[in-house]
Amino acid sequence: MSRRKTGLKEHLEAIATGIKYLVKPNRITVYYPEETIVLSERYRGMIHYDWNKCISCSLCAMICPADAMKMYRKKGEKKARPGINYQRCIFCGYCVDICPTNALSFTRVHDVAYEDREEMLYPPERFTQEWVSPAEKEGAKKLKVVFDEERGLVHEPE
Amino acid sequence: MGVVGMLIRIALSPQFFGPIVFPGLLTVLVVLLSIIWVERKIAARVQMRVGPLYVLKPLGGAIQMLADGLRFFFQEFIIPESTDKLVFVAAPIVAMAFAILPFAFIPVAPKFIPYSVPYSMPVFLGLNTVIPLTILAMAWGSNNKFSIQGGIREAYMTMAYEAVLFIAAYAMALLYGTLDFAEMVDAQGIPGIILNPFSAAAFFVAMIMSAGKLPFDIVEGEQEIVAGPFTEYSGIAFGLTMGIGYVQLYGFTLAFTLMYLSGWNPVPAQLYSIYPALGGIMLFVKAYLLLMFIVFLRSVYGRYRLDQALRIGWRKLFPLSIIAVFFSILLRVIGIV
Amino acid sequence: MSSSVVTRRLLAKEGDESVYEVFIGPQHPASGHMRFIVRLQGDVIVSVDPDIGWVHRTMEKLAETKESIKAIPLLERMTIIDSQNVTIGYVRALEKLLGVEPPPRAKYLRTLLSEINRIASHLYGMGLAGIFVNHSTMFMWCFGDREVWIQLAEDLTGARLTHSYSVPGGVRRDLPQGFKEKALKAIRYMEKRLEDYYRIFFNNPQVRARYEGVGVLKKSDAKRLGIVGPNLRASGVKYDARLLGDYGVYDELDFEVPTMEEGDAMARLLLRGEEIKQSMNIIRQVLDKIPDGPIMAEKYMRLVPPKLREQALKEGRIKFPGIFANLKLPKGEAVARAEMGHGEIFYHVISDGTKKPYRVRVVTPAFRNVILFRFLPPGHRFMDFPPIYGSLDYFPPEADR
Amino acid sequence: MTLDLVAALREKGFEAEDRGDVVTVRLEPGKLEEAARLAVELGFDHLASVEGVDWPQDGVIEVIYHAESYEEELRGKLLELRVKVPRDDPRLPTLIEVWPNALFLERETWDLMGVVFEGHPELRRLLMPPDWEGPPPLRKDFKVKTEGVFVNVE
Repeated sequence: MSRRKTGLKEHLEAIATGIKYLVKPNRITVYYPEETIVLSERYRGMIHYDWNKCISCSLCAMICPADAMKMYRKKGEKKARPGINYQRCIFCGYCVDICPTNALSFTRVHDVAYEDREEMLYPPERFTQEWVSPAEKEGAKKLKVVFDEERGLVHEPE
Repeated sequence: MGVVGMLIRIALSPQFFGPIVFPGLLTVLVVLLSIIWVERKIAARVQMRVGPLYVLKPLGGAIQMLADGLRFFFQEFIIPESTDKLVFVAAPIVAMAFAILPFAFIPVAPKFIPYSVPYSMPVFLGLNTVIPLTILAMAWGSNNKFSIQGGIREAYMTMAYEAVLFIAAYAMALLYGTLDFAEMVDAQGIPGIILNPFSAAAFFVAMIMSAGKLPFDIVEGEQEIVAGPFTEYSGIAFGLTMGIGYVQLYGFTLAFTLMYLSGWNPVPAQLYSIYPALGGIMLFVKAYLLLMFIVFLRSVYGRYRLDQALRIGWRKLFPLSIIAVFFSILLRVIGIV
Repeated sequence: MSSSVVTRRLLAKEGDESVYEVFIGPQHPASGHMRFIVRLQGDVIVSVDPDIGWVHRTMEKLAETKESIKAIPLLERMTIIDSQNVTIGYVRALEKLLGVEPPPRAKYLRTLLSEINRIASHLYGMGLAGIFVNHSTMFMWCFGDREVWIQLAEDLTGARLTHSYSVPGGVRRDLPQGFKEKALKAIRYMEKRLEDYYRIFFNNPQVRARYEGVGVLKKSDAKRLGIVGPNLRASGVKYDARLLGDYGVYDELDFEVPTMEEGDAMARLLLRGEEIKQSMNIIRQVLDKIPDGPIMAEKYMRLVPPKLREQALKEGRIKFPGIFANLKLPKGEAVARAEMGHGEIFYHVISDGTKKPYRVRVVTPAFRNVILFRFLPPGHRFMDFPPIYGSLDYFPPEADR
Repeated sequence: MTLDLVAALREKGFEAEDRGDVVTVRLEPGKLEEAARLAVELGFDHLASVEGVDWPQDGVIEVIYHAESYEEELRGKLLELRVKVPRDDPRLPTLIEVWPNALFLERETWDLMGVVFEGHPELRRLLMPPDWEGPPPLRKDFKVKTEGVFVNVE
């Protein structure tokens, strides 16, 4: 591959390219708290636990690579149930994929914030809670991602 | 009445209005606050982003720099133990003073000149040459490796642009037969940039070098030497050091407009009749557009290497400015001007 | 021959009192999480001592303490921007130990994600190369356009960066609906954008001035120092672990391994641009040729309850068999090499017949390339150091493991 | 080709074994340098890895060198040199004169496995902090705390 010499022409080309985008910007910013992206169908977000489907096989806790999932055994009870620690969870989704009864499932919620570390611990009872994206709860405009030949990604209202 | 009238007369006199209101201190402040915002907005537009937004959202975050400035004000100004304290504190203040002082010699409109001296052009350039010295003082006073590296770079850069700046400007002086900005404007039937493009090109690049804007922000060299001479500064002093380059650049764009872009012409007669300084509106608009173009270059270029900048200064711009001198002489001999 | 190389350039020199030491990092705007002790004489670099290990996490030890499959998300974190390519080697090593082969469709899908990751990784590297000379537009553009490829990967795997996509025996997700159209649009967009990249960056005289002729690595030196990836190919050595035919379907595809002869920083940058073009070419072919069929080896799918198997087929999401939590590795060893965006990664897995690997050895491309920080900068000006660093596409967490 | 490799190594008195993608040579520490020089002659001009494996039950640390080549015909092969050194005093000659890129690989092996490479000019901490004390982290007697799967709650 031969390299051409550069000079004034290339200077002008570079400036022209800059001006081109100055006139016709190709922005990809999403104004997050006011707008939020609806994530793809497969998104691996916060995990939802279905109490009734669980058979206490403890496979999820055994495969968890981050030691986030633990089986909580109550005194006197025979069955142990999974609880999760979101301080450790890396959202690899192994637990969901190995669950033989589909008791664990992904939600598409990812934008959760905590004020307290204790809150990030989800024992089995809390683990069953339904997830709602805080931004959506606040009434954020939902956008979907569309691939575009001219602009790469375009965010269109859903 | 007498006292108030006298105060108004003083306030509206060119000697006061020029340095303090326009184009001096107050305008400098406004330009400083707005141009950094403009720079960030332009860069953001080119770079697929939005830029500052949430401070006064209806205007696209236009007062972002005011917020930043306030933050600098109330941030602690740390003076490190190992610094030369007097130099460390004084240098940015002196630098800012010398960046604003040249505005006293910039004519604003016909017959509206703060300090009328027949040598306003060399005085303007001369005052600007003090700033590199203050930056050297900052670097030396900081007593920090990065600062000293930056200081030495500043010293080298001064070598690269200063001669070019003066020779290119003198080429125009030669062309117009005067060293006074105001007379230069009057002499420009055809704008200077068309009469002597060589001089304009050399002056333009040299003034970007002088203000340390991209592609010549070698002194700050963030990727190698953190912030160069300004590494140790914090709080309001850091705000000052950040502003110096922009103030200098604003001064230079005014000078460039006066020398090459036929200054305040055409003068809007109606505004001029209300108050003469308003006749300088065209001067300001031209200078500001030029300023916007220079800050736009930030989104096109990276940074040159120190020796490359020196090479550009001595091997390209210096001969160009010499050519400009001979070209001016040629034009005079032929009798075009 | 070799001894001269060692003594001439590789060893850190302390220098005398005329030598001036500058520390770049670890809290420096341009260094990332590592430190360089740069010794200068005037403005000329005498030696550079790369002081790595600031983000060392003993990956090799941690991998020994986990069941083999759990190490995949762990090892992924070495190079989070390139997570398919960084784990594929490990997965291949496990597959060799376990004696499973992924079905053809899984191989194609792996190749697809590998190339998507490679483009994203190269864009990351090019963007950093831009910011190292303060070319902020290149930085922002690359990171903005990288989003396109991350979005594609997210559609495929469900995660933006930490895909954990390949597991022994296959992959975890099938192609989603409408993926091909999206990918083709992304490719056409990127092709157009690359032209603008050339205009504003690669052919920009300012960028050329900073990168051309800087940090020249000769072919013979590159070979002897065991350099990998685009840094090697920019010096004219045509070597790419994809050519080994050990993983993916590269032997069934028609693609070129671009090389350049100059070996300077500019060549390393331009080569990444060329590789992006080749990767897009590979993605096109993969999407055209991808066969139908299972995405997980029959050996494991058999163990999944029939109801879940049906569900997995319908949704395109594999359910793991229960033994994945306790996968026993047969006694033995395996080596595997794979080509990441940064270069070749090497895995050596030793198993003593238990569930956990006895020893996992991983040599990452960034760790192999770190020697260039010793070798290239001496004799250059201090201001040449950032472009050299930028051109190497060095990724500290990867070298530190 | 592979046959040649094994034959070439056997000719010089090294016990070589072809195991698919690697050719293994088991050695005594004294013959390491000779074998390495031979490897370079055969085209394996750089290292892919230097690795220590701790075998506490045998009281040895096995140091494994994987040499690699960029030549087209040697691409698919790795040459593996295996040396066993006593665990309590692991010493080996440095190979940086033979394979220059052993510089950082050996330094890392010293850092994490405690194998001393005699003649190596800078056996300084590389990945571990400079003030690190205690057993080298990759040895088996450096234990990592692991957690169980079950938690008992009230």
